[in-house]
Amino acid sequence: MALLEVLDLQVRFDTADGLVQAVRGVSFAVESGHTLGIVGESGSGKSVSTQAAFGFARGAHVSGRALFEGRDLLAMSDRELRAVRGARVGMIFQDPLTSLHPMYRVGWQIVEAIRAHDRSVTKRAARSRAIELMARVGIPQPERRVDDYPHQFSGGMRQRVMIAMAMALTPSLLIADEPTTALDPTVQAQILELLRELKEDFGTAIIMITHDLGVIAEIADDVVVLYAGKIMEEAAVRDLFYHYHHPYTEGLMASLPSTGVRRGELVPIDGQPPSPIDPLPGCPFAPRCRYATAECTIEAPQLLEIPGEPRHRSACVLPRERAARQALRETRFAPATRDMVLDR
Amino acid sequence: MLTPPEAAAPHELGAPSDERGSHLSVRGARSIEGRSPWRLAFERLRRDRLSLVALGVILLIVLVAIFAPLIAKGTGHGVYTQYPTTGLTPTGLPRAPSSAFPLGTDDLGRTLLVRIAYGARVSLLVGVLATLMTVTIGAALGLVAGYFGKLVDTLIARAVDVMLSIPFLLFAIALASVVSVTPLHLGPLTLGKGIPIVVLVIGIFSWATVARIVRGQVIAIRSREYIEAARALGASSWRIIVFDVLPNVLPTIIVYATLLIPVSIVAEAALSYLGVGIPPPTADWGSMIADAQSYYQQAWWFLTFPSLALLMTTLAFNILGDGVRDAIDPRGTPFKS
Amino acid sequence: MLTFLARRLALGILVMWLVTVIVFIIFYIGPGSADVARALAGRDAPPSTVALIARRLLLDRPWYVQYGHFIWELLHGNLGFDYYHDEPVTTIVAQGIPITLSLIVGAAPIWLLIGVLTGMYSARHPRSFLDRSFTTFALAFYSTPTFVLGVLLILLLYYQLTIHGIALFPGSGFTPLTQNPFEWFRGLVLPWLTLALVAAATYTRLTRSSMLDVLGEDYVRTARAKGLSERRVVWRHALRAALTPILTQFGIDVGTLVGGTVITEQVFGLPGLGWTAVHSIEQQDLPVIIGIVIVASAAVVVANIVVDALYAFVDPRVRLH
Amino acid sequence: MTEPTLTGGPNGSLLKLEDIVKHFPVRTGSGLGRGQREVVHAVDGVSLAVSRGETLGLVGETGCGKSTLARVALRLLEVTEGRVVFDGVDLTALSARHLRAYRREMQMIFQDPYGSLNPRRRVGSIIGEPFAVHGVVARSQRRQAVQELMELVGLNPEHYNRFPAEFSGGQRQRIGVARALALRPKLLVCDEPVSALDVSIQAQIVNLLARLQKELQLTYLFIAHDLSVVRHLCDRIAVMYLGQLVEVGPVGEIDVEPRHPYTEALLSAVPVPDPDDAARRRRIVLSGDVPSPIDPPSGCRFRTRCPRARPICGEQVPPLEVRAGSGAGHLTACHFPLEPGDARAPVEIAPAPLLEEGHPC
Repeated sequence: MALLEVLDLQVRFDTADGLVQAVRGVSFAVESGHTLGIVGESGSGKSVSTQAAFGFARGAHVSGRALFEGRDLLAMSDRELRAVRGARVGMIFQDPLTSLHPMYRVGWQIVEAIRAHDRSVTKRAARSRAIELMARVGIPQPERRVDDYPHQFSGGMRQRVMIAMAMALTPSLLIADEPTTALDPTVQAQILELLRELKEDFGTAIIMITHDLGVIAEIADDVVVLYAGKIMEEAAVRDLFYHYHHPYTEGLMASLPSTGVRRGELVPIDGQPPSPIDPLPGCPFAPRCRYATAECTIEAPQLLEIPGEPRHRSACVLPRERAARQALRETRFAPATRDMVLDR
Repeated sequence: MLTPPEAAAPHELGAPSDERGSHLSVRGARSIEGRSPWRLAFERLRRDRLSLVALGVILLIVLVAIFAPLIAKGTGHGVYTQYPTTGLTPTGLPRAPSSAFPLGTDDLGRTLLVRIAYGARVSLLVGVLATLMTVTIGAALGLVAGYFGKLVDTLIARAVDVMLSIPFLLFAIALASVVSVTPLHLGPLTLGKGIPIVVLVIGIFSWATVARIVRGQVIAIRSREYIEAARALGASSWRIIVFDVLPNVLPTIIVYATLLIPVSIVAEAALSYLGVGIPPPTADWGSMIADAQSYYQQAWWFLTFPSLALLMTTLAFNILGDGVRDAIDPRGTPFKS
Repeated sequence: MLTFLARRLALGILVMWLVTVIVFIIFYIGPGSADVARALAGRDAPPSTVALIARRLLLDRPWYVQYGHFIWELLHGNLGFDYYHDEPVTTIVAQGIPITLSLIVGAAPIWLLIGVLTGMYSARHPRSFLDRSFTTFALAFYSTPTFVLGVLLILLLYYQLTIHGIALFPGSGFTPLTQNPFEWFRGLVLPWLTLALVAAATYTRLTRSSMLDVLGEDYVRTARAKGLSERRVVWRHALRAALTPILTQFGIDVGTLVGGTVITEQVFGLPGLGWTAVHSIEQQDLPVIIGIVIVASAAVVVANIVVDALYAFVDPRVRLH
Repeated sequence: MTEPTLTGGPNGSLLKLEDIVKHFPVRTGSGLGRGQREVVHAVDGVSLAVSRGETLGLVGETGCGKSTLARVALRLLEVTEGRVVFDGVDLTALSARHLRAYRREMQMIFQDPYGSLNPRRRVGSIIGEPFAVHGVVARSQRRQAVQELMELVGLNPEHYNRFPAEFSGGQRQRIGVARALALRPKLLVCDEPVSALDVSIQAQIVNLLARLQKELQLTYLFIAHDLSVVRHLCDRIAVMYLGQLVEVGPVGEIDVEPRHPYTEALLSAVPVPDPDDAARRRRIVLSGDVPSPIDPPSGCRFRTRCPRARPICGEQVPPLEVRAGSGAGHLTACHFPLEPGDARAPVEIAPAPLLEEGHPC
């Protein structure tokens, strides 16, 4: 049984401009000890979906099911949900500066996380555990730094504090929401390395939410690609990078400067993502898709298995056989002949 | 590194609605003309029913102020005229509302309705003039201090500190008392008691807050990249202030001005209540309430109607001010005044 | 931390000095040299008094000598002499201070409590019925001029109750605390309410917005992610951060009130500083007004320094820089 | 500084930065005369030349001084020391009035597509602002000129009257490009123009910049914090660390055979979107953080995090020069540069020795 299984999750917000459909029927599963990468651009619903599952999307209409260790999170009372958060699930976020309370010492904040779920732990024991954790996540001189305030740490060190806090009670799942986006490349490498180590040591499953396919390639076992609140494709990481099916995934790959031809033209996806208010019927990617046909704008394709590739599913009507797909690709995908399209 | 935050907060998801239209072929003439932030704010305000009611009340008060002489003519009672026989009881007390005196009379047997109508003139005039003065001085100093920084900023910031340390009412009282002994001569202008000095006093004491708010905003705006872009283009400081900084502080200034009008009206009424504002016999709500205080046991109307007029006016302006603020910055925080 | 306070103190002294300059300009230069003595002497003062003032304040000397004299006396705690009452101004000010302080001491906790509690509730349950009620009341009280509210309270809670035989509160007057604590309290309830209800409105609005901002902060999300109870999230994490602007405002308000209870004192006939100032005008008794203005300004300056010290105490980012 | 950094390509250099120093005074502690006035060494002795028609990538992490250097180059900030020579003219010596004329020759594109456009002006007015400031296009022809620019950068000219809020991030960035191009500048400084954009949009803007360079013979100074976009667009790369250049050279050499350990670390730090490659790749994880620019380390500034550091690194500042084994235009500031071939060879990942106790905050 999967550690976390999200089924047909829908998240909607009421705004002044209308009903925002942030997540539209998303299902995915995380196995124990595995890393699931959720990748998508801004507004794709990648953060909202996990936050909603754990009761963070305040004021949102959430429906669907989110089975964590066999129990539905969305059906839990506040008290039950709190017992899960922090203890069974740890979370780290994009901006480690604003994610730590500026007015409390970091040690105090870690101690609070420990004692929130087990009052029997003495403050002294919790404190030495906090120091241990800080040492574990690579903070030098933890005995001294435990009494410092967040603003006295660098960005990378703050993220380490966040990780120490999230891992305090050795949760079975760590949700990392763009944990390296605000960090410099060399610090990002440190944090990714640390997450890999912790996963090995504690057997913690990780959900890595990111917009960076490089991070996904480095750390994920399985990947879910979100676009406009829907899953476009999901696969094991190698399948996704080497045998992607969905044109959106293809577009993302082609846009990347590091995989594209050096000094050549990158191949961007033309146009802009759709508005989340009153989404059009059909495949949300159809307006930007070079393979789109009239049928794509009428009905959204189902998320279906690719034959011969376990766990690989794609929501696109393109041929399921690789050869047929490749043939089509060659006829439609000729970047050199494409002129720049006005960005309307 | 700066990546747009994942749209967790619903308002961020609210993309302009015609972006969606751009994927369809229905791109009408409507999408070509941009929707200015001002027009969007105006449209939001138009949907805010409470604000519209407040606006209606304000318009009514303005009309009453403008047509006060007509009201006087209609009732047949002058604003200063005392009616010792019809307007006072045999024991010399004010008369209760009646067909002759719709809102009753005051302690001198004058008709309250007409005096309240005339009082609106003073309140609105002082409220608007004092606000204009405050906002002009405050915004100008705030802009200059915030944009140029350094010595100018230090000087203005200290001046603001001083002005905020001086208790307004006390100082207003002090100033009024000096003026009442020896009128102030400002060039051709002689300021004795009355509207000009009240406006001046309120203006002098309120600009500091405006300056401080504007300065804070300008400092925030100054660090925006569009200001740097303008500098990179070679635009002069004044051009940048007028075209890039001012339009972006203007919403704050407008919201603050709307909220400052009732504050000024109350300040004027308070000064008059204390006897250092508009001198009698000019009809003024503040001094009417002061006079009525001695008669609250015998003549409730004398106290009630001027109080209601004042309360309605300030309430209407405050509601409108809140509405304007919400319209200009839909997720803005309530204004601190 | 110490240098920070020293700098604030220096700034406070600078501000105080500028206040004296302004006072000097208004009272000693504004009226024109010929009229200063007459203005300070009070209404119907005999020419001998006017001459005495001119001599005492060195009015025949250049302005900077006069100013030096003025400052010199201030530094010695001498606020001047009240020729109308024939008493030092300090004596008169000293009589008013306990009354004004009594007003502040009672009103401040009331408005802080009402404002913060309603504001917090509103922020936690935005758009709920109670939130709407609180914000409506806040707007109403915020729009009510102090003297209108005071007079209304007298009318309802004093007059209406009294004529119906329930004499809960007196309509006016002040009993010193040392003389009779109960009477002191009874006499001040209505003035306290007057001051507090108007001020509380500001605090409801301020707390609500400040709290709403903080509840949207990332560290509040972190606190929830730790599995903390909502009560702990709100009281330990959110309120701690939301309190800073509230405390700032509170310090400033309390400081300003030393010279800002004028109207309440006037409405309820409490002879505090403000009342004294207003009545000094009727007698054109300027020295008293000068004295009160300086004392009240000093109170604001001191309150500002206290607020900044408190700020540094509450927020480690200020303290450690 | 040595001559090679200052020489441009065959067309000569358009922009020369000579020994640029930029210090920002900061007040710490502060107080009545007792506060120490400290100095942030944002840029400390950088010499660099940008040739006509080339794209020079300036790479480094937060706080390395790359943005400061760019702003000094445009004289949006005044230098503390050094000279900025543009097209043979010493900009640092020009009066504000004379400088205005040169503003037409060099423009900037900004990072934040939301902050770089005034939200209360219409797009037409934003793009037309350069014309208004310099009075170069008559008012009556401005609209047409602006619409031509919009067409050039791939915007719908009919959107002339719209406001920035009605555009998405990528479209806003195009507006910023159009504004920068209005005066037909020779030099365009791009300050992380794509790092705030989503990948698919990022590629649109990168392609746009590449196309415009070809069509308008532009020279780019392209600033970025990682190498992935830069190596795509640039001819040469300059790597900065803590206010100084550590390595400069042609993109092919820097990318393939970095000689400076920091460059190598930076290259290896950027995650590769290729799972097999990622698994195979030797990754250098630097320990610790960048030291404070208020009190930079003595000698080589990278030594506190450098796996190759030796005592001499703390004593002598390594000069930026051509090292044995590098091509003529490839300069490295390191006492113990990597040997060609080192970078690709798998080496054990050893935690870097901390040379100094304590930990930078």
